[in-house]
Parts: sequence; C-alpha cells; structure tokens
Amino acid sequence: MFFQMRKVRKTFGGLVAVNDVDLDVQQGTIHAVIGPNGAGKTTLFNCITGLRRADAGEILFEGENITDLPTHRIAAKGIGRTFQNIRLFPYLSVLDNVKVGTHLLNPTTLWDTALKSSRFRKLEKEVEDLCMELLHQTGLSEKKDQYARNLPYGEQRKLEIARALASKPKLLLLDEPAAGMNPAETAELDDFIRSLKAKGITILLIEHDMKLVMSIADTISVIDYGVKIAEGSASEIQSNERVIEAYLGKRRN
Amino acid sequence: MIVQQLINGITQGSIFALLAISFAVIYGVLRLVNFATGATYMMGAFAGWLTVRYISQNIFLAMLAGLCTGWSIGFLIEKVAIKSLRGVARIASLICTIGFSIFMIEIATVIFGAETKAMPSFFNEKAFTLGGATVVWYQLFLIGTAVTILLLLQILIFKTKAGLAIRTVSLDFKTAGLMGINVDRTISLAFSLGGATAGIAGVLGSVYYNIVNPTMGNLQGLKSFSAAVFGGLTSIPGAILGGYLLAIVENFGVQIVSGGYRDIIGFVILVGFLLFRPRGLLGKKTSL
Amino acid sequence: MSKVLRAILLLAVVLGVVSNGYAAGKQEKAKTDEPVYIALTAPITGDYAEYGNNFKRSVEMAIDKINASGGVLGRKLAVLVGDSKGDPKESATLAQKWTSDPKIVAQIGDFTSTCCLAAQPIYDQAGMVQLSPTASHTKFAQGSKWSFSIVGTQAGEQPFIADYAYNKLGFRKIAVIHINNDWGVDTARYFTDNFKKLGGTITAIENYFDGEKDFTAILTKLRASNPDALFMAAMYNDGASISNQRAKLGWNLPVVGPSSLYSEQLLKLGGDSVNNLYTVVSFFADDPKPEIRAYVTEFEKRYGLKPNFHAALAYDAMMLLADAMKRAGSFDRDKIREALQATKDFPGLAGSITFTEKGDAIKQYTRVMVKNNKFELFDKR
Amino acid sequence: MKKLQKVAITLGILILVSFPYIVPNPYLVRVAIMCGIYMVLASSLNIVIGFTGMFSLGHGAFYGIGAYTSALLALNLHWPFWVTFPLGGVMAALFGVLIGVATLRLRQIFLAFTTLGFGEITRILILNWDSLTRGPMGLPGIPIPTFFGMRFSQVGYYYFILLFTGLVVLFIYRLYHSRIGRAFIAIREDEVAASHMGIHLFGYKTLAFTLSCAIAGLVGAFYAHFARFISADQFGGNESFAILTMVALGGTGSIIGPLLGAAVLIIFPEMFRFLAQFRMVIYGAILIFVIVVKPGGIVGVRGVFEKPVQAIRAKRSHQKGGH
Repeated sequence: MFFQMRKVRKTFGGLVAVNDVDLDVQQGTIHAVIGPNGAGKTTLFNCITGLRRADAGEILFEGENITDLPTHRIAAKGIGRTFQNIRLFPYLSVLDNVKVGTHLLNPTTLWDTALKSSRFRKLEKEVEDLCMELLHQTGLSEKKDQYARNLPYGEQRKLEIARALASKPKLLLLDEPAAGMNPAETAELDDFIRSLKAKGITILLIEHDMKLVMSIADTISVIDYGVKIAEGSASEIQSNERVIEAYLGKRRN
Repeated sequence: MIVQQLINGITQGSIFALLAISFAVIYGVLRLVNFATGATYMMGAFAGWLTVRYISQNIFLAMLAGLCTGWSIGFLIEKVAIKSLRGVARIASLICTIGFSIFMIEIATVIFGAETKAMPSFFNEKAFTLGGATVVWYQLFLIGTAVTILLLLQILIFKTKAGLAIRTVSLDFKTAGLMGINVDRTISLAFSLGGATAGIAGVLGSVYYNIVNPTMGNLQGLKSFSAAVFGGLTSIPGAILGGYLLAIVENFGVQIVSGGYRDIIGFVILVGFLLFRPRGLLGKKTSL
Repeated sequence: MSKVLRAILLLAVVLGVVSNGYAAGKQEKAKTDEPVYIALTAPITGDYAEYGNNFKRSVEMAIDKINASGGVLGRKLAVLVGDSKGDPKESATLAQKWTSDPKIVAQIGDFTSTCCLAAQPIYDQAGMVQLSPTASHTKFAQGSKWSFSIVGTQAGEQPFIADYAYNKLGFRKIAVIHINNDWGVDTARYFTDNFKKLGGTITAIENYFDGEKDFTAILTKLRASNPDALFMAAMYNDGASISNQRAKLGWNLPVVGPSSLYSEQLLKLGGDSVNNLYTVVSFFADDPKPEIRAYVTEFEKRYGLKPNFHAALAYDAMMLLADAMKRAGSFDRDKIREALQATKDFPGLAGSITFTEKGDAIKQYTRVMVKNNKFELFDKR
Repeated sequence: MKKLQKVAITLGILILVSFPYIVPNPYLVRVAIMCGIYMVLASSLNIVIGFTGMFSLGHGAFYGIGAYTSALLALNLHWPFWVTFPLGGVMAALFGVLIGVATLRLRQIFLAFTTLGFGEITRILILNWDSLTRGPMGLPGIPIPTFFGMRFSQVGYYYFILLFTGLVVLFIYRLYHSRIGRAFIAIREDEVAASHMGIHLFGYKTLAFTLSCAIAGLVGAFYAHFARFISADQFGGNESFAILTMVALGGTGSIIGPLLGAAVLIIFPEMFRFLAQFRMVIYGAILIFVIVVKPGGIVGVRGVFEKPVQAIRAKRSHQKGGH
C-alpha cells in the first residue's frame, strides 16, 4: 500500500477533530477529501505532515510508519504540501521561494558554499534550471524576481504548488488549491493537476469546488465531524445518502 | 542576621517589585520588553530630587512628581515610538526603547551633570529591633507604599473597566479590538502605568539609597527584568513575587556565597527560568 | 567578478606584507606663534563623568594659570579634551588620535586604569608621554617607559593606612569591603597584606560590582564577623552609600579607607553616617599652605565646588608636565619624557612627586578623619 | 547595471586597499580598523537576526570568549597568533552550540532574553574567575602577531582586518545565495512552511547561531591582539546592545546594512567629538528616529521588521501545537 492512515485520531481539548479515520491512497491516483467546513480535513493534513501529532492511530507511507516523525523528516520521505491559507515566504523572490522547495534535493555543504566549489556551482545551476522549469510550467517565470507577497492571489496559489513540486514529492497534498480562483483559472488548475498525475505524482486533495473534485478525483472520501462517512468514486459519492444529509444538514444550520 | 537579611531583601524587593510590574504591565499588553524602564526609574528619581530640593521637603510630593514624570515618559515613548511601530516586528520597538534609554540617560547627564546628588532621608529613625535586626521607619514606609501601590494596581486591573481592557488586550489583541475595546488607548494606558510605577520606584529607591545619578537605573532595570521573568512576565502578582524573591535570594546568596557572585544569581535565575519554565512562577501558560 | 575580487584580495595581502613596518605621524616642528597642545583624555560622559569633568576643570585652570604667567618657553599652552566615556576602546582610539597629531606633545589621562592600559600600547609605540593622574594598576606604569602615574600605587599607600589603623587607631580586627575592579582588588589586597603583617586580623572580605547600589546584604554579612572597624576600598560615591546603609542597619563602627574617599561629595552624600571615618590624603583642601589655599579658592570661584583629590591630581599632572617641558627646554616628545622621568621632589598640591624608575610616583600621606561632617587632620586632634 | 556594479566594487576595494597610503594617518587607520571589527561583528549578528529571524542580545559575550581564549593561549602557553586566532573562533562556536542547543527551541523573544542573561553571566564569570582570567585586572601585554617573523604594524593590522572583513562579507554573500542561506531566510519568513520544505528548523537555527558566534569569536581573537589589553567590561551588555544597534540601524537582513550601520556608528561619534556631551544624546535621538521612520533600518530587507504582528501571533499559535 502506498499511503495508509489507520484509525488516526486527533482531539483539541474536548473536541474530536479527527475521529479514527482510515484512509488508503493508491499510488498514481488523485484522491480527494471533501466535507463541510470544520469537518477536520485540514487537521487531517496537519497530522500527515507532522504539524500536528496524532493522538492515536498510525500513518504509513510506502510501508513505513511516519506517524511520529518530525515535519522535515516526513517531507524528506517525499510528501509535499500546500496550505489552505497560503504560506509563502513573503519577502523572498518568486524564484527563491521555489528554490527553497528544492532544499531536499540539494546536498550542498557549508564547505561547498564557503569555497564556492565547482560542486556548489553545478548544484546551484541544476536548482536554478529545475526551478525555472517549474515557473515556466506555472506561468510565473516572468515574475521570478518579484517578492512573493506582491503576486496576486491566484498566482500565489500556483507558486505554492510550484514550490511543493520543487522537492519532487511522491505524494502531494493540496489544501483547497482552487480557493479564490475564477472558473478559467480553475479549469487551468484541473489540467495542471492531471498533468501531475500523468507524471506519476500521487495527489491527495482537499477541495470545496465540487466541479473540480468530481472531474479529476479517482477516489473521494467524505469527512464530517472528523468521521469518514463515505468513500468511493465520484458517482458513488454523488448518490450517497449520508453525504447528501451531511451537506444539506449543514446548510440547514 | 537571617532576619536582617530577610528585611534587607524585602526592602530591596519592594523596589524590584515595582519595576518588575512596570515590565509586566507593558509586556502583558504588547509582548514587548521596555528597556527604557531603568532610565524611567532614574528620571523619576530626578523628578523627586528636584521637588525635594526646590519645592518642598515632602516625600509624598516627591512621589507625585516621580509618578507624573514616569507617566509622561511612558506616554511619550508609546506615542513617539511604539504606536508607529505597532504593525512591525517587536525587535524594532525593542531597539527603540534602547534608544530612549540612551537618550534619557545622556540628557540627564547634560542637564543635571554626572555628579551623584544627595537625596535626603525621610523617616530615618530606628523603628524597632527584631532578632538583632534593625528596622528603620523608612523601610516600613517603603514596603508599605510598595504594597499599597501593588494593591491599587490589582484593584485597577481587576475591578475597573480600564483594567478589564488591559486584561482583555493581554489575552488577545485582535479579539479585544473586535469586542469594541479601544486597543490603542489601552496600550497607551499600559505604557503610562508602567512608566508611573517605574517613576515612583525611582523616588522610593533614591530616598532609600540617598543618591540620585544618571546611571542609577541601569543595573536596577536589568535585575528587575530578571525578577519579572522569575515571577512570570505576563502576571502582575508574579512580577511582584519575583521582585521580592529575587531580592531575598540575592541577599541570602551574598550571605552564603559571596558578594562577587551576587549578580550571577539574578541572571542564572533568568536563564534557568527561561529554559525550564519560561512562564515564570505564576505566569499563565496560555498567554505566553 | 570573483576572479577580480580574488586578485584584489591577493594584492591586499601583498601590500600588507610589503608595507608591514611602515610608520606614519612623525612629529614636525610647529611655528612658535601657535600654542603648544596637550591632550586630555577623560570620561566626560558615562559612568565616571564626574571624575572626568573634574580632570577637565583642573587642567583648564592649570593651563590658564601657566599662560597667565607667560606660558612655557615663551609659548602658550592649550588643551584638547577627548571624551573616553570610560570605555577602553575609546581611550585607545583617542590615543591614536593624539599620537598621530604632530601638534600634540604629551597626554594627560585617562581616569581608570583599564582605559590607561588599553591606550598604553599606542602611546608606547608612538612615543608620547601618557601621564595619568589616577591610574594605580600595578601593571600600568611598569608597562611602558612612556607611562607615568602620579597617584601613587596602593603598594605605597596601603602600608601607611595599615599602620594608621593598627598603631594609631588601635584596631585589631577589620572587615574589608571592596569594589571588584582592578583598583579595588589591589587596594584591598595591599591593605590586608600589610594589616596582617602588623599582626591584625581580617575578619571577612566581601566585594561588589560597579553599579551596585544596595550594600545591605554585604554589610550584614560583614557585621556578623564582628570587627573593630571596616575597611572600605571604594570611591567616595559608593563610600557614602555604604556608610548610609551601614547607619540604617544600626551598625556603628569606625571606618578606614584609601585616599580616594577624600571628597566633599562623601560628606554631602554620606551626611552624619560618614563621621568617624579615617583616611589618608596627599592633598587636603583645608591645608593652610598658601598654594593650596590659592588653588582651592580659585577652583571654588570658577566652578562653584570644592576640589577633591582627583581634581588636585589632574592639576598636579598639568603643572608637572609644564615643569618637565621647561626642564627639557623643548617640546620634543622624547625630551619631555626624559625630563618627566627625571622629576625629583616636584612640589605638587597632592604631595611632592618623585618618579620611580618604573614611572610610579612616591607620595607622602597625611592622616585625616571625618568629624562633625568635616574632614580634619587626624594628628591635630 | 551589472557592469557598473562591478566597476564600483572594484573601485571601492581599490580605495580600501590603498587607504593607509592615501590617508597615512594612524588615527584614521585605527578608526578604519575599528570599523572593520564592528562590520564583522554586525554582519555575524545579522546571520542570526536578519537572516534567520532570531533575536540575540548576548553577542558581546561570544566576541569576548574569542578574545579571552586567544589572549589566554597566547599569554599562558605562548602559542602563536595564527593558532590562537582560529581557536578563539572554535571556542566561541562551542559556546554557541551549547547555548543554541539549550535555547533555540524557545520562542524568539525568550531566546533574546536568555542570551542577554548568558552574556551577563559570562562577563561576571570572567570577573570572578581570577585564577584563569585575572578577573578585574584584565589581561595586559597580549603579544603582537608576527607574520613571517615580522611583527604586525598598524598597517599590518589594517590589512589583516580588511582581508578578514572581505572574506566574511564574501562568505555571507555566498551563504545568502546558497541552499543554506535560503533555508535560514525561509525559517525567518515562515517556520511552518520551511519545515514542510524539509528544512530541519532546529538544525539550521543552531547552524546559524554557531556560525554567527564563530565569526564573532574570530574577530574577538583579532581584537585581543590588536588592542593588546582586554578586560571583561569591554564585552558586556553594552557591547551586545551596540552591535545590535548597528545591525538594526544599518539594515536587518541585508548584506550591506550591517556594514553601513557599523561604519556609521563608529565614524559618527568620531566625527562629532566636538559636540562633547551632546554626542550621546544625539546618538540616542538618531537611533529612535531611524527606527521609527524606517523600522527595517537604512537599507534593510523589509521583511524582517515589517512583518505584521498578526502574522507572528498566528505562527506562535501554530508552534504551540507543534511541540
């Protein structure tokens, strides 16, 4: 199994944010997690990347237990992510933001840096090329020298994805990538995510834009009040009564 | 002798406690350490000295002068520097307070000269002897005044609307604003209050030690900061406790070890508490 | 870019090596209608500002006096004052400033030994007299042939005080409190050594750091050792504070201390608590000698305060320097040093000055005591 | 533009290299040497404050540790400068690691206070540890370094510090544009995001802190042999605050900023000696003015200082969960 969560539980005070959730993500697929606001989706992501420590259960990635690893070690295993409330490095240039993303791929030592060794130059060149390539793909190459904070919202989202991709992740967690995008941009995003899948990157996605989710997700898990209430393909989910109830019930409140 | 050291400690602790409060009030609302506290203490002392020298030999008048001076300085620092730096990382404000400290010390040197001035003693008669320890009336006065101020502050903070505002802002800045509390005014008030306590402490301290000079607040400020951390930077009762405890521990430290290691005691406490219990003795864990 | 940089850095190294040994700032002959410049390094601001300002007052007064009587070798003198803030780095920078200025022939200062020591290598290398009124660190005058101090070392003063305490005052058990800096450590050490040698007992020794204002804890501890008297190696400000706090503790005993306690400030700050304090002086403002009367009156007239020991030393330093220039018959830095070294029985306000081979002054002392908040000669009692 | 920059840099370096010949005044050369020393100190502190976004208020202590290490080795064991100089850096780095490991897990502001306390403890220990440091007597007579048998002249010191400052600035420049420097800045900008990029926060913070301490220690060792007399009060809290002020005034987070700040704060008081006692008043006033008007310093990177308080608060609440 590529990625598995086994009875993961996370509570804050008395509130159970993630309640014994099981999740299996197949390699090479796009797996979406949906649910009403406050259902615990982002907490789930935070548990995966080690930002929050799960209270119980375990998380396995490529057969390895990563539940208790610190964030940077989990990142090193090949899990990248973006954030719901964009977390770029605001006063770094667009290009440098992506370069930070390559941190794990780059074995430059302090010694190389101090001496500006040929190895240093070679690695920096590689990083530069990779990052420019990613910026081209996301259409940001012309803004490479701007501060990240000066980009418009939609481009900040793209930059965050580019930055996550720079570490060449095997599993990419996208937390509401379409939030704040207009339909044209969302359509673009649709294509882009598909192209990532085509490159063999497995994607775990939180998204509220149902059109996008239904269009690209191979598997959809629905979470409500921290509990997984349904899982299946797009059509299965659309006809699932509990899901409808959860969404409509929520609306009535 | 143990009794004497305890009394020495409590007297000295009263001054530490007042200064520690000054740190705590400001840290509470703004999470900022005001490095100009020692200089404010000094300015308060000079105000007291001027009053005693040119107006009237009255300690209460001197204290009032110290209070007003401290209040104005606190107010001014907030208006000039802190307010415009509100949206900015704290280190800018911190450096600004260092700038104010330098400025005040040097301006005092220019105005008053560097010579140490004599501050007259008040109530210097022996009050009583207790277990071989001598206590003079002023010590009792100093401790009494400090405790009164501390109580008044407690009432202010826990029983008045302004106090509620301070408490709310210190819990959460943004929410306080949303709840209709005037955050600007509250921060300004906290700075003024902090300045005022430091100013009064300056008068009380200068009368106790009988001296006034431009550099008198330097070490006092640093040590009181340690005291505030000791007790808990976000808690006023904690700062008070820290002030008294630090002074008592220091005094016994001198007794047991040696005067040369005295200052280390304060700083070891500072570092130790920061490392192992950063919220201090009484600080709230959540509000750090 | 980095190649250019590397080349330039290499050039820097080469130039550095080649020019190592290069020296600048040789003295030129100045025109005779210009004044001769003396430099004064003193802490005009900062913790020691009051001492520095006294230096400045005295030196300016001395220069006015010298100029009024026709100057030195037909030339007027002038002083350039530099503020060292009591910071050794500033003092050293000023030393470099003075020594590289060919107009300046000699330097007076600095106040603290630390500052003097920091500046010493520079005066030594450049070859300019560094005449400190107050540096008493044992390593100072020994450190360079260009360094002179006229305060007299503690090695000279303390045997006298120990004798005063043991033989004249009859104390047998003394507790010591001293400031923990180079001066305080030296003072306390020489006193305790000499006092023990005479057969006395040191009951306890405690120190405090510069800037400390609260002495009650230390005093309480010293009190428990039950001494006959307290030896206080402190400057007059701290001395007054210690006395005040001692009185508050209800601890009344005689106090002995070094000449640095001699200041009107001690009386003003200490009030009644400094009565019964015994010290020695080499300068006594109430001395009936006419030259001292003249100095004290003039100083009071000009600055509205009574000169203290440090002020008198600075005055002596300036007068001594003028005398040395006269004796040298030249304003050559080297000649001034030689003349200064040869000083014998120069009649200073703070006692006559004769330099040892090392450049320390040997002083004579007078016993004084505080009575009714006034300094009085002890032997007149 | 690039070309112009190159010309300017080359010209600047040429002027610096020929400085003792253009201005053969030992006083000005000394001021230049002091400038160099403080440029290095400010630049090294900038690695911690400006790049990594941590506050240190105890930099003077590491400077002092380097100075004392080198001086004591030279005085007691008669080791040559070329051996004691790097050891000064090593010792400061060791203390840096020690303090770093103990405190870097603390929140920013607490790190500042811990280092402040540490600085004072160091100073008092130097004063009290008589048998080793000669306590308050200080260490006079520190030997002049020799270079192929020749003793350093003042110009020798100048070229040494010029070269050293150049190397430090070059190193920091390279660091800034490397993976490691980017990791530092990422930590400053957003710790959570940085850790998701695989950056080991604690490791990189420790590295930044240690590097900074090592450089301060090295320049301390140089200072000891330049001043030839050191005492504890030269490395106390005032020194730490002075270095911090240089960084803050010149510009936090930029490479030029600390150099500028150091130059201004060394040269300004020298130029305005005639103001006598008003000198320090004006100094205080200027400090307040610059920070109020331009919180990031004269040429600072805006990000370091102009981050809204809310962002910091948000980060803090996240961290809480992290530990």
